[in-house]
Amino acid sequence: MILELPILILALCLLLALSSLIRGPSLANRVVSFDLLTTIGIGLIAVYAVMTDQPVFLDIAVVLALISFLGTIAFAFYLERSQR
Amino acid sequence: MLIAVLSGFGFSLAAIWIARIGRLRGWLFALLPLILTLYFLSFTPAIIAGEVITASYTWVPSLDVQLAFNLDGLSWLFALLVSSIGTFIFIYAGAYMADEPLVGRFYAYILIFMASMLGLVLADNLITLFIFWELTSFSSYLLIGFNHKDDAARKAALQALLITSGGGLALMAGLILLGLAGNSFEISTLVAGGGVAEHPLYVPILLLILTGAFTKSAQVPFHFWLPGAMTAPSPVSAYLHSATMVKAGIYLLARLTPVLGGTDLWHLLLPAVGGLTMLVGAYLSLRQVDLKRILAYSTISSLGSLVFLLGLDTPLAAQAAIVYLVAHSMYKGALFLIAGIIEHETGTRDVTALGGLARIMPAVTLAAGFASLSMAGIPPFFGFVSKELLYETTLGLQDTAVLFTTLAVIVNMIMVAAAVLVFVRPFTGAIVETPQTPHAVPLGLWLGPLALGTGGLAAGLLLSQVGSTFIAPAVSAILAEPIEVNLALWHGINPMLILSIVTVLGGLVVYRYRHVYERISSRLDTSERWGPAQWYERGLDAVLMLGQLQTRILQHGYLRVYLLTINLVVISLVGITLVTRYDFAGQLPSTDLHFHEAVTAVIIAVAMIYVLFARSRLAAVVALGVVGYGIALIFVFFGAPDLAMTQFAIETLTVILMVLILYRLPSFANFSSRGQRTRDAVVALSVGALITTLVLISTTIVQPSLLTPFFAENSVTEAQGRNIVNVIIVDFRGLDTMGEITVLSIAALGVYTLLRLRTPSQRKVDLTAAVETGEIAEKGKSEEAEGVQ
Amino acid sequence: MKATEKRHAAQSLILLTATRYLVPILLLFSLFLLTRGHNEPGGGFVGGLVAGAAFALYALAHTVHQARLLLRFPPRTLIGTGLLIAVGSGLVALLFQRPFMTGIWSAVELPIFGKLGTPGIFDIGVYIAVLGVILQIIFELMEE
Amino acid sequence: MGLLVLLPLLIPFVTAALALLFWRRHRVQRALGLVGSVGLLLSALVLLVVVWRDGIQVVQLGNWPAPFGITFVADLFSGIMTVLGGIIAVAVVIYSHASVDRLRERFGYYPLLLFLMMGISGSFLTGDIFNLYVWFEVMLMASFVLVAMGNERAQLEGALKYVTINLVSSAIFLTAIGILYGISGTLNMAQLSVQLSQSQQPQMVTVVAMLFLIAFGIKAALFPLFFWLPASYPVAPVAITALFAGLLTKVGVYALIRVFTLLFVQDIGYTHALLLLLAALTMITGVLGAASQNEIRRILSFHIISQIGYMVMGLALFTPLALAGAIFYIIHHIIVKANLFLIGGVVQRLEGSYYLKDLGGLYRSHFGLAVLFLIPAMSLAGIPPLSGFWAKFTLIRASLEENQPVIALVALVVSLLTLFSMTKIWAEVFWKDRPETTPEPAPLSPSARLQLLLPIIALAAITVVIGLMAEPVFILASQAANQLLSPVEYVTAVLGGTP
Amino acid sequence: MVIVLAFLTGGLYACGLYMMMRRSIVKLIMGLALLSYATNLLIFTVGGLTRAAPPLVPEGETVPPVPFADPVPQALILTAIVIGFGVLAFAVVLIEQTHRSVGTDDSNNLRGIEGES
Amino acid sequence: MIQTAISAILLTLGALLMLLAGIGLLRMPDVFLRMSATSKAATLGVILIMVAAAVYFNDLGVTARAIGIVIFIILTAPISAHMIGRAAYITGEKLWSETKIDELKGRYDEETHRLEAPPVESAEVNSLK
Amino acid sequence: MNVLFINVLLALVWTFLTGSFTPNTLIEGFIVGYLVLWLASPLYGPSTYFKKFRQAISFLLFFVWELIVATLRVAYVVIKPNLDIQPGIVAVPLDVKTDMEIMLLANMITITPGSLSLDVSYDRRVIYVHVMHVTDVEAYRREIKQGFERRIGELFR
Ligand code: NA
Ligand code: NA
Repeated sequence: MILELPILILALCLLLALSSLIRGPSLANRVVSFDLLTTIGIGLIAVYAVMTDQPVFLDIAVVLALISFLGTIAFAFYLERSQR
Repeated sequence: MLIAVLSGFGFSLAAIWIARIGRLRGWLFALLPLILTLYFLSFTPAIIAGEVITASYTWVPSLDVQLAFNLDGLSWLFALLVSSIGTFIFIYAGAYMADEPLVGRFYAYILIFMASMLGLVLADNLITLFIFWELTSFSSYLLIGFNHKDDAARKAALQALLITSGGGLALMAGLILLGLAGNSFEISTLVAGGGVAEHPLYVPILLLILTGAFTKSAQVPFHFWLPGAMTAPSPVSAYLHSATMVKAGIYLLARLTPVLGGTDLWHLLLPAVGGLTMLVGAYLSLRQVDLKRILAYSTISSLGSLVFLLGLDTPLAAQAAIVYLVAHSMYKGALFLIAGIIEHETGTRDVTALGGLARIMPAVTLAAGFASLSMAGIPPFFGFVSKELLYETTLGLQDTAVLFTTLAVIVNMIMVAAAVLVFVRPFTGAIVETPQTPHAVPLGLWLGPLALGTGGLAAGLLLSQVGSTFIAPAVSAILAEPIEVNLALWHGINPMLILSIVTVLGGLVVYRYRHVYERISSRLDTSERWGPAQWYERGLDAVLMLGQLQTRILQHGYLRVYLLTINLVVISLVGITLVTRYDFAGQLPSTDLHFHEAVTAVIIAVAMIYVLFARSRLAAVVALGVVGYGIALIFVFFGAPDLAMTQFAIETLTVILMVLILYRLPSFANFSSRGQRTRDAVVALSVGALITTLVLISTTIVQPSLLTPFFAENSVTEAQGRNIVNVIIVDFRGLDTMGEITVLSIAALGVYTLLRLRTPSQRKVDLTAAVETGEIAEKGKSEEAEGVQ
Repeated sequence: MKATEKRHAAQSLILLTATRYLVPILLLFSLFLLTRGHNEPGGGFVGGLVAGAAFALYALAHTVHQARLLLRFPPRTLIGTGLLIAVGSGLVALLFQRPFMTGIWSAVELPIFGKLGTPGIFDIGVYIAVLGVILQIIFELMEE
Repeated sequence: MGLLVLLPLLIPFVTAALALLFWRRHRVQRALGLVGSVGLLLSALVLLVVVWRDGIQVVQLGNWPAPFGITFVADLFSGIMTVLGGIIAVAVVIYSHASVDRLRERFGYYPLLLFLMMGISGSFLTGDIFNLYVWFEVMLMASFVLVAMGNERAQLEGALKYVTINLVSSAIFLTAIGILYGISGTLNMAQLSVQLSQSQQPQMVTVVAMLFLIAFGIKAALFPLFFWLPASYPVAPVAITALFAGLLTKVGVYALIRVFTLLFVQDIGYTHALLLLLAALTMITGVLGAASQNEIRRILSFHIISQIGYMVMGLALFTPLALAGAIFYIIHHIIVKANLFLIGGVVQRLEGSYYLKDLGGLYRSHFGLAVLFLIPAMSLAGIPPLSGFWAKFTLIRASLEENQPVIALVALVVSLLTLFSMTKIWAEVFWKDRPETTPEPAPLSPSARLQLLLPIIALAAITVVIGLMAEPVFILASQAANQLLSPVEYVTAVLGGTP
Repeated sequence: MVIVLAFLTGGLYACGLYMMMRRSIVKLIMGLALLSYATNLLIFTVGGLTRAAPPLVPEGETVPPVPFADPVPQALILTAIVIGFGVLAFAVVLIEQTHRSVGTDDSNNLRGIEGES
Repeated sequence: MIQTAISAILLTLGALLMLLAGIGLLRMPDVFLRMSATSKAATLGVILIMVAAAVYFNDLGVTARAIGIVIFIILTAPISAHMIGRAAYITGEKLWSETKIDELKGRYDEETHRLEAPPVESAEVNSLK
Repeated sequence: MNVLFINVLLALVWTFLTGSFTPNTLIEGFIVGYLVLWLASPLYGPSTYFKKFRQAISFLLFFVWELIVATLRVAYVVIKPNLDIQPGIVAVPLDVKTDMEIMLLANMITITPGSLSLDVSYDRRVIYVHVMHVTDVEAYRREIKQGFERRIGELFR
């Protein structure tokens, strides 16, 4: 099915983001990668919802979008505090 | 009869208050044993007539434990000894401990002891007997340690307790086996039933019971606790450690003779151990200079004689044993009390430092004379009769007559010497300067010894009555058949008489040349280093060392090694069970796999491995977050939206939590060596492999859920919800959720407590740190916020 | 909206401003998750977590002190209340002679919530307790 | 309605939740602690009586039929355990009034205690294996906090080990539950009993049994998984240690007994032989460890381990008498062990130390306390006719009946070494003179005296009563054992139908 | 996927346990977290996998369309996740406080009362 | 059918944008440039995917959710970038060596992290006021 | 803004009238409602609604356009084999004053590929922007001020 293609690409993206996450080198870089990873995750879940014709999965995407932001902020918070 | 036994326990509870009445307390306490003596005496006609008075009360019938009592000749004789000697001891103690502030406790303990001893000798139930047996050990512990500030007293008390309780535990096993083998825990039934000797368990039963009896009655090699026990106050030594408690083992052997006796093993073990104990006790007694230790070792020797006699298992031997036992209880009890008086008055027990006391304490001297004469076996004292009977018995032996007669003569010579030593040195000759100056001895002190000493004389004089009244019923009970006893002082000139004369003369020679004896024996002696007392010490040390060693090995404090241990246990228990018990069928679960699933799996795998090698803790936290998100994605792919949502949310919170905490912690450090890492990796991988195997096996076992169909059908119709997972967690299995939020709540309280609760000392530390870093202002603010609530 | 709100030197103006819009969105969504949890993915637990996230965000952007003021109740009280509501919803069944935690449903049907019943109340208890727990932990940690 | 079965759970829960609302009200907290624990005890007593009279009590939560919802089951064994929990809870709460400092009381001491009791009661009464996990966690979480409460360095170090190792245990437990559900399709213990007995893969069941053995073995402090116990128990406030010493490990033992009588009886020759081996090793290592210690709480802590060995020995022998012995042992041990720790606390309060070398002289100054110590101490050592004697006697008799002389020998030797330890404490703390460096005992205020001694006296009295009136207690234990050995009764009560 | 998840589960256990056996107490926490993932994934896998079919009943119907994923393991994991979080939160703080009080990250220095001679 | 086709195209486009972000992440030399590459491409990608979902399901609830996600992402993604960027700068994250100009240099207070505007006399800034 | 409210109300009424509750009908309803309101605008007296609405639409279109252009630009940079950019951090003085406006501006800058707002000075006078490719700093400042800032200012005043 044609909807396999986007999910394939997104899976690939996940791998790219992961490799960047591991490469680092600084924490800020990792957080950026992590942030991208979650964004891709949101997309992936939405694509999966379309692919499987299950709109309920979109709810998960909403939760992820709402809450993953907090994680990023916490990292930034930490980064700054660790400097003081 | 129950009341008779239990009255002592009851009184002991009140002893502390009764003791407050002052000087007359000894006489008052003595009323109880006196009444008991009279009570038991009241059974005299019945006992002579061969009656057995029984009384039984249910206690723990489910475990075959009854408060069953049985008053026959043997137990009656023992009960009389316990209560009558007790009477004198109690009076004596009143005077002896006149200034002792803890005398109430003393009476409490000794009352417990007396009651236990009565229970022991009267009990018909094996377990009840054992219970009282243990109580005598326990009360003995408290009494030996009565001078509790003294290191030696505490050590001796412990030694006595461990030895007798150790034996007691063997006894317990033996008694249980006996009860199982004989199908009854009632001694009377066992005696009537018989057949235990042929039981396959006979040998262990006998060995276990003998261990118990031998430890209690201070047989070699368990004898060494008894001299140590002399740290107890003299009334205790007299009562427990010569007259009654140490005889409990003898009593038990006598009691069980009809059940266990008569076998080759019995005939081998008892005489051998008893004979050895006779010799060792006698040998050691003469090496002492401490009055009480002389008496203690001679007591050991006498106890050996009793075991020896019981082991012979003949009517004559039994008769000899009972006579010996009664005679010994009287003279040895008296001598211990006298030793107490001497110590009390002079402040020393060293016989070489004493002399001329006869002039100061005539009544005591008389008592000591009587008791020593009885001990030395001089007619017409009762001791003479016992010695005659002993010789008669050994001479009647078939193969070993010469050996055992020689042994008996040698031992008795030493006993004569000891008796002379005990009397002559302290009482005769010139008055010697002692730590304290002796005064006239009050009635309370000398009454007991004199009565007991005179008792030895009276028994000798009233021999036939004593024989038929006291000795015959006991002997009958031992042999489980009626026996005639005819005692007489004069049998004409016979081998026994000759031996007696030889013994006395030999004893005097030994006394005269005891320096030579001492010199030789001290050169030969290795018991200082190799004796059983040293085994005990080494055993104790070994236990402590083993304990320390084991604690070092198992309880080392290294958390990671604890975890390693758990892993090893998992590997061994689960792994071995799996390998040995499970039959691998080789079937594998389905292998279909989608690309995005595979990618997710790869991501999780890479991230988790990254966690292991991450150099920075925050990088590890990020990777951990990736693992969590990855798992959430798997939940998405396999139809678990609620799970995925929760996992995402929780994961994010976890990341926040870690971030908030971790920046206060040091960065990762690699402490472990390469070897440790390899070892841990191998172990962890093994557990992982095990888990993988378990998962693979479990997924091939096709067992459809028994719960799911019900939930699917009832979720909407009965529980009014279309999200089955949610319906499960709030309704079908709502209690899980209740527990779960409770856990969370407690965790939140815990975090609060950990972060806020500061003991005053810690607060000081924190305060200085806060002042240094200038955090103090913020601290105040947060406490303000707390105050708002 | 005040143009010059007093703020800490290290606080980000952008974040501060954004939270004014984000916090209500998060809270709204958390209630949404709570109310429809019985029928669609969601429920008191996730709802409570999201609500907790809202206050946590507020605390990160502003200060814990302000977040506490915003919350009005101490988290501990929320925990206790949540637990009591949860157990209370279970006890309702006893009035109807049913075992503990038996669902009791009223005939009333609410728009999003669906039918009103004790399992729903139980879920509310969970929501409140979880909110309390999350905030108790996060606030304490941030205040340290 | 079956509310009765739930009351031991709900009463502490509601009182704890209320205590959270009255956080700053010190007196209310204390009162709630007392109300919760006394309520727990009373409800447990009534429950036990009802179970004794009417048989196994069952409540299906949410009115869902048995294997589907969560079932709470009170049989005699769980009834007994709940009552014991109640007794200890009341004793500890009263004792805490005088022994726990204000600071800890202000930080949720009583609600935590009540939550702990809730978890313990839930563990005893639940009939669902996953629900058991949940109550275990409630109990553990509360115990984690109580161990660490106070933040003393030793506490934190001990708590770290306690927490970590127990979490590993929980993970193993959860793993085992997951696999069990996978291979049986159910979580209800009664139905599991049925399913596992008909399992097509009995070997796999045995493998899972090993996981449960390890998980519960850690909680019960079985050899060689006991290390967390001596590391952590001695560092908590003594009232808490008393509670833990009495109850917590026994929850592990309870779970072991429950699953190895109800669920895992397919391969007794293997599993229970293994249990017997572990029991012996546990007894020996525990008592040897105690011998090497010189601090009251540590000595007592190691003894917990060795006594766990006795209980598991009863399970391993797997006869009615042995199991009755195990249950009797549990009853005796919980009362006695908790009491010894409470007494240790009083000693510390008087002389300021738990170290034997710093102590002494109490025989003269506090004879009453000496007697109060002697009762549980001698009971622990198995001196007749105190409770410990009957427990030991029953187990040894059972092992001899089963022709297992080795375990009997071990049990006897260990009992002698226990006596050694108890007399060591006695001689050092009571008989020995007070060292010159140790200050005079600090006098107790009358109210503290009452609150500290009342629980001790009560527990000592129970010990004596159990000893003197062993018959009814033994019959109770014996009936409980019979119930355990015939799971049909349990299964029928839960799932319905005729036996 | 079952096989993949089986290996993933095993791997998570291995990594978690390995991390816990490190001397650094910070790693201990990471190990605990990994272990908690591992158990959750195990329950999920052993409970049986069904793709893209959440156990939801469509509006207006009374039973979910078959096949649907088993809701029971999901409910169990939900509880386990939450409990795991609570426990982890406490453990993290405990470790931080331990570090603060003792001043070391090395568990070898945290031998506690066992370390006393 | 046409809805499916449209959504498929949108989904693919969205996915490609994400891919772009991924590649950007790997290729860009410093953290600020990486954020430049990712925050927008990914945001745009998510927006496209959400539109696709809304089109595909054509359901009010789904559309509402899609819109919600879009709004939220538009609101939060830049804030994330700002927060990380700021933190990265404060923690001394190195700018790419080819970076032409850095007007932020020295403006953060080392202690309080208070950010100052360029000095008033800075001509180029004032010239625009 | 109460006109917006009426417009939304009309959209809802429209969906009820058509009886299908899909996004399409809602959008239809909104457009129809807007037309109706525009026709009936004298009824409500002077209102900035229609102007603001137009401004908002044009702002949105501008933003989308910028987004697409910038995305393509970045895509080109990313895909191109050699990295040929001149990044820099530029201080852009601010005219917009309220928090909301500043935040919106900052977000717009960030969303637009190639630029990233790093922070706003404490006194709100300057926003610091990281730019991927800045050949002329002054030109960039002007570009921002003329583009996003002006439009935001118009929309909110
Ligand atoms: Na987690
Ligand atoms: Na972004």
